[in-house]
Amino acid sequence: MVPTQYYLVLSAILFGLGVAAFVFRRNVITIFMSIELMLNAVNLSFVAFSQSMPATNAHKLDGQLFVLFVIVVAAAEAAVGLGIIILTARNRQSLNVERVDLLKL
Amino acid sequence: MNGFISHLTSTLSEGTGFWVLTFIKILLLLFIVLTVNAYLTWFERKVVAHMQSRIGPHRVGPHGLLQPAADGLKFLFKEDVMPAGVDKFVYLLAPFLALTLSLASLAVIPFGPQPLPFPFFGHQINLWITNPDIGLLILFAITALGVYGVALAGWASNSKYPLLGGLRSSAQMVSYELALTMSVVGVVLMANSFSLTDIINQQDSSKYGFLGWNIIGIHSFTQVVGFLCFFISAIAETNRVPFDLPEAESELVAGFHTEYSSFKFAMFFIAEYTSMITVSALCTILFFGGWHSPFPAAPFWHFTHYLPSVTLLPFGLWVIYDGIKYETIWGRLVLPLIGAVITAIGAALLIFPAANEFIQAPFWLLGKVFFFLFFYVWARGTLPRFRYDQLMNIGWKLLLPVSIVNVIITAGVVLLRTKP
Amino acid sequence: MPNQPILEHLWIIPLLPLLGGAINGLFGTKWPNKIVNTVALSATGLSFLAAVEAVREFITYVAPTGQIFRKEFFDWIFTGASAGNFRIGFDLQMDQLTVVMVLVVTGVGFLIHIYATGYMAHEGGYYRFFSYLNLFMFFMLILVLAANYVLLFVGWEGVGLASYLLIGFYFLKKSASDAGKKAFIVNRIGDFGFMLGMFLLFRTFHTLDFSQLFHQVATQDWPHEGWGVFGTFTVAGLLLFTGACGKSAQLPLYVWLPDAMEGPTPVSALIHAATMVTAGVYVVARSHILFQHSETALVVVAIVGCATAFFAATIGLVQTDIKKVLAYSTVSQLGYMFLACGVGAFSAGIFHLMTHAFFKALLFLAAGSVIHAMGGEQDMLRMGGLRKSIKYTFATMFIATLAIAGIPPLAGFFSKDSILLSAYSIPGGHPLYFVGLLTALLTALYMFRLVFLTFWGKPRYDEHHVHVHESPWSMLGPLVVLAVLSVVGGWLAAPALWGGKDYFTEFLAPVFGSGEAAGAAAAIDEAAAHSLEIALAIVAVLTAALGIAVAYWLYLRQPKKPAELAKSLQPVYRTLYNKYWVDELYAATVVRPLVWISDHVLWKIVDVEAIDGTVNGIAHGATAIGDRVRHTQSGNTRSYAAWVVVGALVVIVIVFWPTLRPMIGMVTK
Amino acid sequence: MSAPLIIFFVLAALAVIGAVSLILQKHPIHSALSLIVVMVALAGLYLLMGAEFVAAVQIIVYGGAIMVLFVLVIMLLNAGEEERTDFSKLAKFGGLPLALALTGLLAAAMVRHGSSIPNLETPGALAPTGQLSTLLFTTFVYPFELTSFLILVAIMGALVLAQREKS
Repeated sequence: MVPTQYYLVLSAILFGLGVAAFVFRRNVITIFMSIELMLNAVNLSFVAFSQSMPATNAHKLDGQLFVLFVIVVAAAEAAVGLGIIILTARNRQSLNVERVDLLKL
Repeated sequence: MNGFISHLTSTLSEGTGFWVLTFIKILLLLFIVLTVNAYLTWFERKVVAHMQSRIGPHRVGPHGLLQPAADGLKFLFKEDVMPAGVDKFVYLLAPFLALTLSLASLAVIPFGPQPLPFPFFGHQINLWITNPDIGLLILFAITALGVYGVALAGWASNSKYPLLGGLRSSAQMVSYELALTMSVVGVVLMANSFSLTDIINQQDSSKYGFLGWNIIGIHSFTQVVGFLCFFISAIAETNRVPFDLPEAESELVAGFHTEYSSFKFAMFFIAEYTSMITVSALCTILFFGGWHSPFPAAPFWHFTHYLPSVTLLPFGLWVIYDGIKYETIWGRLVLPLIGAVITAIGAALLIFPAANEFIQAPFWLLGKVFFFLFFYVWARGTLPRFRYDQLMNIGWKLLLPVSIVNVIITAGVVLLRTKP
Repeated sequence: MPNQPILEHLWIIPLLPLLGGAINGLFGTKWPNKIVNTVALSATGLSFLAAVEAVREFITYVAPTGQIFRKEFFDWIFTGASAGNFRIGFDLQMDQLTVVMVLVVTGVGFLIHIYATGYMAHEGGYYRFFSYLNLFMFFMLILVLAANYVLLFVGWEGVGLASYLLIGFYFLKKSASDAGKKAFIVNRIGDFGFMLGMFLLFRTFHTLDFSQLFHQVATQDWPHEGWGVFGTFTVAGLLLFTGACGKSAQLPLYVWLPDAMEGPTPVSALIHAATMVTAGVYVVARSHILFQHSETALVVVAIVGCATAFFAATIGLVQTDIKKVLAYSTVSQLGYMFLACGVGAFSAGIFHLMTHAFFKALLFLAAGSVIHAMGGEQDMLRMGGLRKSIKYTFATMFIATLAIAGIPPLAGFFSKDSILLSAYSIPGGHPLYFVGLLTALLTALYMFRLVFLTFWGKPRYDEHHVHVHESPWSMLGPLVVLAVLSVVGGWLAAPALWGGKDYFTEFLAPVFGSGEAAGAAAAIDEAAAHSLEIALAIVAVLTAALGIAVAYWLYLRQPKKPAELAKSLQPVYRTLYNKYWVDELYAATVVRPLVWISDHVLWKIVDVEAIDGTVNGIAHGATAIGDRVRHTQSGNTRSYAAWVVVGALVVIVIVFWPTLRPMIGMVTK
Repeated sequence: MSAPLIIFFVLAALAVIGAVSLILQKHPIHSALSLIVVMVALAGLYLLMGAEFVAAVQIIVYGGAIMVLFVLVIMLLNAGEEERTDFSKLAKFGGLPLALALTGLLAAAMVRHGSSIPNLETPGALAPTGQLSTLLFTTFVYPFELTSFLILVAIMGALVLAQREKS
């Protein structure tokens, strides 16, 4: 059986990579994706914790439920966020976040 | 219920024999499916032709039976053009993705309840590659990923028509996936499981015959609405007529695979037909009792067990007869041969009852699948294509709400039934 | 109890004026005077009727039981058990003392309201005036009905506020607004003492509720604090008395009252003669038990009262402003009341309070009527001979003058007489008695001086410009009523003279029972006491007569004389005329240093340097920091992201520190 | 080395590679594809942990819906390779060390702490979808309703954003 620890370390690494992507990439869509990556990393640790609990524990499944909620929220976020991105791209003719640094045009 | 993980570990802990067996199974299935695909095209062309009072392919081989082979060769030997300025990786990835996923979905479909009577190095040979508890979920997961093949293909080939086709089709698939999933929930509720075998067993027909199937649902509740939703959205999901907008020849030349030539094009082609088969199988399993025969298991109905041979024998004889008076010498040689084989099989089933009993389940399953395939072709032959807005309206405003309502009602009924 | 509808809802009595005041204050701006005074009068009138009914119920149902009526309406301050269940409730009580006060306040107040409708008819801010006046009524009633010191203090401060507002009613007039401030500030000094007193009491008895507190004092035997012993009671008493001095304008805090005459005359009548200024007396009487426990306190009260009485009377002699004279006479009469309290004759004090309320209110109103007739003229030297032109005013005012001068059988005679008697009859009270007597003489003198100057002699005003006219009945009515009261007001105590018993004292006995005992303890046996009483009465009357005679001689016979006297006794006259330079003294000793400190220290250093410096410094600091930090807000998402990462790092380090420290150790090794 | 461990390492490697390539790819589409790889790998890990339903949802929703949205948007905006601007000094010079430090710290903390977390030796006791749904509709019904409402709001928001302002 795989030790829970491994999953946690993996999720830590993935999260860090997500952060790195957030910092390094300039394309707003990619940045958005890196956010999703971080969410996924967190989900992983959620599930890892949940499965590390004994079956007798009443809260065993909570972790997985949280994951479901996270996914749902991520979906909503993607819908709205991408809408915003489309709008911004339309107005500023650029997807580079470094070029979009003014509150108004 | 011992879940996927234990399933997995157990399978992994199996010896090499198991691996070999599975490998062979996979190869076999691939071979069969690809052949069926090939002849499905032939079948389609024939049927459509006859619907339009044409003859259809009849040059290559008797009744054009070698047409598929000819097409295959053509695909293989044609020059493989890669348009300028395409994103190579994605351009190559797309067809692979499409084909792989559609083939992979076959892995979880069971073709019969009991294993072959003879073991293979001590491993019993089930009529499925794998049968996880969440077969249905896996199927949907794979279908969900199926979008990418089309979308990426459209985008990668760096051209207008494909892009539009890709956008269209991905939008269409995403939209209809919801309806597809929702319409199945009713069945899942009644079976109380995601396992395909469970679902089939739940619609047991031994007592009431086909009344036990979910489509009639005498055991719990009729899923006819669910079936309609499912089948329509399945057609849309597979980009077939009347929902074949991604490859609307008249508008987009050939849609997302305009820029694809030779074998890559063939991959898309195969993927499409394979998914047709998968969907038909799914329809059968979910709503039409899978491998259950439409007749009760009462002794009175035992004669129905001879239906396979009863269908095979006359067909074989007819093929022989037809072959004898075929115009080309080649045909006069080949066709009777095939007829003889078919007749032989039919006879063999009569002679060996065990084999006959064993063949029942696959027979019914494949029979139903064949019917649905025929339905596909039929639809293609008759229905015109929808307009894009109509398509979206049907998906979002008709199918989705209806299937949701169906879910609610079914849930209510199931609740009432389960209440002591 | 169904048969005590009002008593059960005692809060109605104060609430009505409050409502009136609120309504007028909030909506009165646009209303015509009719509506305004309808509201105000109905409020006070109803409150008066309610008071009467309440008193009836009290006397019929409660008084016979020897109890006092007390009801807790709601918790105002209640700290749970955690803070020792300290409770200050909105509790009202009614006992004999309250009865007197409530009747005086509502009754006189109502009359004065009526009067004011006439007097203020042509003034601006009509609605404002009545709203203030009703507000005053509310607070005054709270003051007299309160069942604990804190609630009493609420009323106490409230009437202070109302008086401030009303003194400064003509706020455009600088003198008026100054007078208002002066009154307020001087009162603060007294109130400070009052608060300290309350704190001391609470510290000692852990309650400020009258019944509980006095019950403790009465039941547990506290050491009786003799002369010069400064125990709890002495200190507390003296502190409370300080407050009383402030409110009731006793030495040395009387200075605000004369200036308070800047307010409209009804105000002077109601607040600065009849009711508010007597609050101090009320408080002393209310807490008489405390005072009885301390000789020192009593003596101080008596001496201060006595001194004030004489002092103010002397000043009153030479004032020419009619209202100023009355003001000083008020001060001196209040002195009388305190004298009474000081000698332990609380009921006599309260008695004088009541009668004084009648005739002094009358005097003021009449004076107001005179001023009204003279078209705003207040200087007596510019009046004279008004006797014929304004008969009613003259008649009523004359009655009041007789009353205050102490001519039998008018109210003032009895009250003053009983005071002097009790002053005489306590051991070592003779000096007090004689001073009091002298004061009585002076009182008669200056009051008749006032009357003679105003109503007799030739008119000293320009008849062509000033059209003397009698006031409307809305003003005369109250005068008449009050005149009647000032005549009969004292008869309750009359029988005492011919051996009967003093009904008023008897009525108040449940409250002051023990107090009177102290007073009467000194008295010799009945017969001697009675003869003494007669003798003293005669003396008093004679003194008054003497005073009148002197006034007659000086101001009617030889009108030149006063001027000559003034010239011959120049220093004395100037001293008196300038009120002993007390104001100047205060200005020099208190006001100017205070102003200097506020100006040079508090303003120039503390405020400008310290406070403004701090505030501006903070502002500048913020701007400076902002200038630096602003550059991080580049709008560049990536740098934001980087910053977020920095923050996350910090958080992680903090959270996982215990785990990470050993690793860091490993790394460094 | 037991079978699950092998699978774990394979999938973990897949995920990490995907994540890394998400960073390194020039073109958003490639990043998206790498992200999809990560998600599929994670789904596999969920299966490994016995969270079947979560795995399925992961692929269906994340892979099949969300990432499709991303791909669609990328196509729609015809996003090319990103230009290499470096306006943020901090991000340019501090980015790498910061990210490394974060990853390192987190990983280190996990390594230290993780050992204290119990490991279930028995592969059983995985999450029956039935239990999950029961929990979802009983204990977590309010959050559930809330999320549904959130989705509604999100849909409306997306609509408002997406429609071109009419002139």
